[in-house]
Amino acid sequence: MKIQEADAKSLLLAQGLPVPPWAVARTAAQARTAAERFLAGGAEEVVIKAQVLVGGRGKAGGVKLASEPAEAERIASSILGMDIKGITVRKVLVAAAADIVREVYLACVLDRDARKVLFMGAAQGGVEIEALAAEDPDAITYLHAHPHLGLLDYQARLLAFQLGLDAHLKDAVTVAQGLYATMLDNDADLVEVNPLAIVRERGTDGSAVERLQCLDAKITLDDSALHRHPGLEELRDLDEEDPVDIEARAQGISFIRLEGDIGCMVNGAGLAMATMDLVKRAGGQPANFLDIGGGARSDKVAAAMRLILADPSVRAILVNIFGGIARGDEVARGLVEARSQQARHVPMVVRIVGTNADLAADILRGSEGIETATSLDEAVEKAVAASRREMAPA
Amino acid sequence: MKIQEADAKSLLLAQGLPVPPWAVARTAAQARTAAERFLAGGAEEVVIKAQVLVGGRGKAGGVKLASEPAEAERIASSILGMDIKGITVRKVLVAAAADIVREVYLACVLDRDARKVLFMGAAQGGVEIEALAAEDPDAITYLHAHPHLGLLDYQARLLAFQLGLDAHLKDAVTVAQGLYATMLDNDADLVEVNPLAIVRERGTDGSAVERLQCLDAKITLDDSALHRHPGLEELRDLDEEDPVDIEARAQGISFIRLEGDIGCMVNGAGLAMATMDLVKRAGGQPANFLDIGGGARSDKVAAAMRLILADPSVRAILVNIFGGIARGDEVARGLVEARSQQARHVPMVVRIVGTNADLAADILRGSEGIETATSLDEAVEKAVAASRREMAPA
Amino acid sequence: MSILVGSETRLLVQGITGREGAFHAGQMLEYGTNIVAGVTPGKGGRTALDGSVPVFDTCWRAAQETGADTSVIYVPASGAPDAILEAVGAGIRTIFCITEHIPALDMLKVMPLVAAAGARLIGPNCPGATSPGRAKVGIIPGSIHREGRVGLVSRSGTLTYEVVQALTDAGIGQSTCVGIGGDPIVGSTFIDILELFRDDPETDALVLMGEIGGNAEELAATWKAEHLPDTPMVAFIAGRTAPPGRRMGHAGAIISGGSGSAEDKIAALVAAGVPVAESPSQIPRLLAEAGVRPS
Amino acid sequence: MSILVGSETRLLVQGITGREGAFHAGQMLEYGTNIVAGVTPGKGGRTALDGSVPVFDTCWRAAQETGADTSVIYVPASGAPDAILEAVGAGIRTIFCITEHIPALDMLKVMPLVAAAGARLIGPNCPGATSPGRAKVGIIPGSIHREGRVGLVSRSGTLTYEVVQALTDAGIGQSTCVGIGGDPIVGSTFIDILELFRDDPETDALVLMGEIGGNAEELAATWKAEHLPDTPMVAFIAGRTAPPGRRMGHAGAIISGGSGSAEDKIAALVAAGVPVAESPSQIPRLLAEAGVRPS
Repeated sequence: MKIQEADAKSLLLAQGLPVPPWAVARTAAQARTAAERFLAGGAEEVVIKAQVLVGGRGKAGGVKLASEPAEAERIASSILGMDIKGITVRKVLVAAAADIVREVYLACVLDRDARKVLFMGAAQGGVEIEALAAEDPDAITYLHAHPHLGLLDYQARLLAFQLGLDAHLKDAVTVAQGLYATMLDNDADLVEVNPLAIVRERGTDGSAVERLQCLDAKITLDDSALHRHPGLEELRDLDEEDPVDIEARAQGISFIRLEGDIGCMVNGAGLAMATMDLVKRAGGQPANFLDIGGGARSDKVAAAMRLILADPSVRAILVNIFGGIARGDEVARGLVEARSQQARHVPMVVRIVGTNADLAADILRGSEGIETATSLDEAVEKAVAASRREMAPA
Repeated sequence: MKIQEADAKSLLLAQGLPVPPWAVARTAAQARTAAERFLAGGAEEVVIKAQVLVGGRGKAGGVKLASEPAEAERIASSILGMDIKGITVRKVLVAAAADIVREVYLACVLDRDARKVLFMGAAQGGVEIEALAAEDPDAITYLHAHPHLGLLDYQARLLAFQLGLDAHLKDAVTVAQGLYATMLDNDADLVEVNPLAIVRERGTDGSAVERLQCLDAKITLDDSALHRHPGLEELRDLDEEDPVDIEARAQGISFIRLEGDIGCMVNGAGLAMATMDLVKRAGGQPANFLDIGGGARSDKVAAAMRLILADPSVRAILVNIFGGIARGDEVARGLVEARSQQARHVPMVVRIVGTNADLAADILRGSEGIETATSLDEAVEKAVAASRREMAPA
Repeated sequence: MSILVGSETRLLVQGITGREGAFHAGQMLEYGTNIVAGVTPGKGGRTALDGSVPVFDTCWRAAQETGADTSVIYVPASGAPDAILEAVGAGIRTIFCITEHIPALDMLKVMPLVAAAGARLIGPNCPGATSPGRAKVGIIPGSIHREGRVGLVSRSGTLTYEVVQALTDAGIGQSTCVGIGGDPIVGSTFIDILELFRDDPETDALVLMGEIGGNAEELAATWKAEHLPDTPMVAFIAGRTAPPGRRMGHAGAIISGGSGSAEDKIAALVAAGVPVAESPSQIPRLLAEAGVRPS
Repeated sequence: MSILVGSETRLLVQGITGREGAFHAGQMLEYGTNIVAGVTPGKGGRTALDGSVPVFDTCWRAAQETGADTSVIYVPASGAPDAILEAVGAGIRTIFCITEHIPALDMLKVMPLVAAAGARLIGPNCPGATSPGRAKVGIIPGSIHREGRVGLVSRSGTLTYEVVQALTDAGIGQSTCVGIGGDPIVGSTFIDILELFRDDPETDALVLMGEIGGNAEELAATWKAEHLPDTPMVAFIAGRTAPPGRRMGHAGAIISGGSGSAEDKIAALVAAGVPVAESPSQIPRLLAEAGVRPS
């Protein structure tokens, strides 16, 4: 699960990391108020940043500076409601614009191959790390945390020196170890600060001091561990989500809505992806990815059907169940029942194999609007054909 | 550092372990008040236990039961002031006598050879574990905690089943992991609960319930880590300690008072022990073990001299310094200065070799009452002779 | 012979008295798997599966008394990492963890202990392994198999069944079918399993079932070209149509940047001389083209 | 040849700009030890010892740029465990930790990482090692040595010096003198060092200096009887007169019950054919009786 910048910053702050103050605004007026406060507090400019869970918001015009409250309001108003890669901006973050001396990159991420947490640091910050890795691989320092002891003190110092943060050694060590602590305490699989910046601030006596600050933060959480962080589950940005996503999660169903017209209901993520691949290969367009999970009880089948039919562009449904833990007869019963309750009658192609497939066939036989198939290829072909039939003028 | 039972129990309690309530009394009247409270609370008897840092207090008559407040007062009065292995009892612990169903043994200890924390458990409790280990080695379950992850859940369960605590599985797991947490949080090198007992208690509805309770506890702490546990340093039982021990600790000097008459001042624990062995072999009796530590500055030398002379039975002093980090001239200067300030003039034999030994010899030469020696054997011989001279009637 | 599980397997079932554990233990027993013990803390001394399997409180006692050498875990995610360590501590050499939804950081802590003990972990979140006609460990339906000489390794669950069924329908039997699990952190990789197949005299050809996300397929392709250049192998990659950056079901399936995509994986496999099927149903034909005959 | 340190040693001094580190680095340099680098975080780019030794911020950079293969640590106890791990992480193979008063539980955490890297740790709380005429690493005074063929290993500090001086005075030179440290948790045991001496063609006889507490001397005695039955060896055990249960200076010296006492250790050594001296000054004579000639 991805979380928004403001939430990520809260998690860093909770570990005692240096993050400059910010405010979240849902309206242009709120953004103006926040801007007024930062400008009155001594900031020469404020930055207004779209809060969306996709990258590239800067290039999309979702990050702008303002030096007056009225300007801040105007900018916030233009960003709020903006569409960035298909997602509508509903919140902006407002903060004092930092006087940046130097930017570096620091992140920790789950390394699957090494089965360890990997730290990545670069003395050049504010850039896309993937691009930097491709252009100049030696510019990035890679370092594995110990699986039990975490980022050791000397490793944190090594990172600090590699990033050229010699003058901020102690703070840099705190930040590096804080990233690891953030990962551990929240079961994150990525914690990224980009840029981590040396910024010029005014000291208590008015003179300029240089400090290390986390200016942006990106965190993704391990879905398998969310249940032990009830506070984090609440961070899901409901504004940005389809209501069907919420229902899917409640039912333990993996569901992703796509652009096509053939609704898919499959058990198992791999088989679900393979089924979609075959739909596409047969000339159809899958309307969704849906993994109903292990042991598909009839109420879960009914919920899956609701999720699929909530999409008005669905013109045919393809059900592909390979019974192992899931018993075919139970799925079939769920399908017949769901079918009887649904308002919109969409043609349905059902293929059930494995455990109790015979019983499933008996149940489905003669059920109106349900076509059956034996092989996966056949089921896909029939579903694509059905979606075309429906598309023909009635 | 050893700590007393009541303090050990406090540390277990701080980890959430089940320890029945107790009171510490310094007077018989306080013991009576505590006994009254426990008896009024439903206890049929109270136990009164001498608080001393040596074993075998039970056999010495330092643990007794009482069923009336007056009896408790009488017993406390007999235990307070009692001498157990040379130590005067100044405090007693008073607690409700437990109705014991079964006793087991559980401890964790630093295992030097394996370089791990070793858990030891025996289904027979309340016995001396060394005796049990000698008699019936198979009666003890040994199990190493992981050096980073500690006592794993399954290991705690394994211990519980081996100790026959099946009916108290969850509590036994809590206790075992609590012992490890106690070790870790306090830098202990031994945490022992003996007995860990299943006791019969009265439930809220008056019916009998069986619970797991830590009835006695022994903890020793790692002296090298005490500085990071300031709260624990205060636990030192000042009542029981010689004031010279306190001064020694303040100066960073290792000092143990013994029965003999030849005071020893040596740098290095191994050399100090070897020096004492040679004194004994030459027919003398060392009055103390004293390791002045590395880099013996003159104020430390003066403090060591005060510690030695605080013992009125000292009749000769043997100084053996092998200069490495310690510079011989500095030690010599310290000795001459200390000598000039001391009230009691005890003959002193000084042997300084190694770094700046020549300068040391120059400084000591002609200093009244200071004999010098080149070899260790010669120094020991002279010191033993000096202690005998002094013992002859004046 | 076969790899990982066979007629010589002495299986311990952790969580045998739970709903999942009891059901699948029954299925495994029915298939002919030699289940020697079950473990459920606090239920030691009882029996499971109608009296045929003794239940112990701890893996240690189970292993001591029954000589169990292989374990399969049906313990909920909160207790599964400890269950793995318990098996390791009891000297079990081959451990299948069926449990899904184990947090990745929990697995990071477990892995060094598995490695230090020299044990082999398959999974978590895996369907297990079946050596047809000999033993089935895990949750793969027994009925879909046929005895033969093709080794199969897969990151998926039901997709594995799909392919096994296709092979069986085409008369192509299997030596062993292994699901390694689709989680980000798994105990055994494609290469670990391919190494076992390489050393198995009864495996003549291979099927590899991959998915988008990570780079396990690319690594496997390179390894195969170097170490098994002459062994016929066919692959399938699920997720060709997955939009970049969208999460597909389990955590293994994220495309990040250019790496981890189906295109990259397919290219790597083809470069290694491994034909990649466009549909699971094509796999038997591709094997036949590579010289594999029905068994 | 010699063991642990020699003319080929490329030494890194951790904590070279501290009071202790600077003093002993000077002594080592004066003895002729090849000090190639120093490390003090935040002082990288400077030099130490009158410009003769470059100082680095990290062991990693020091090792990269100077090829250091051995390290000696003079870092305070709070930072010493991390300093050990830093040396290990930089690929240093032999690490001497002079620092005393490191909490035992800190060392427990460090040890598995040292072992996993295949590095060798001597200490903590040890005086180091000297191979007379070649290199001295640690704090043993250089002046007390004489070149020769007797290997010495000891748990003590100044007691070691005492014996080395006695050997030198008797004309018996040393191949290498090693202090392993007296803490409860040390990186190398007597046996670890005896194994090195066994494989050193320039060591003909051995001296072992033990103390009360633990059972390292007993284990060493058994090992010697089995693996070095024909090599002359003489021992000394400090603490014959220590009262049971009283702590003597450092944590290593506790007698617990029957085990760890001087009597038990002496009995074990004598049973292994190792004469035990009653005074350090007897050691040269016992060596001579065992056939060792002045060098």
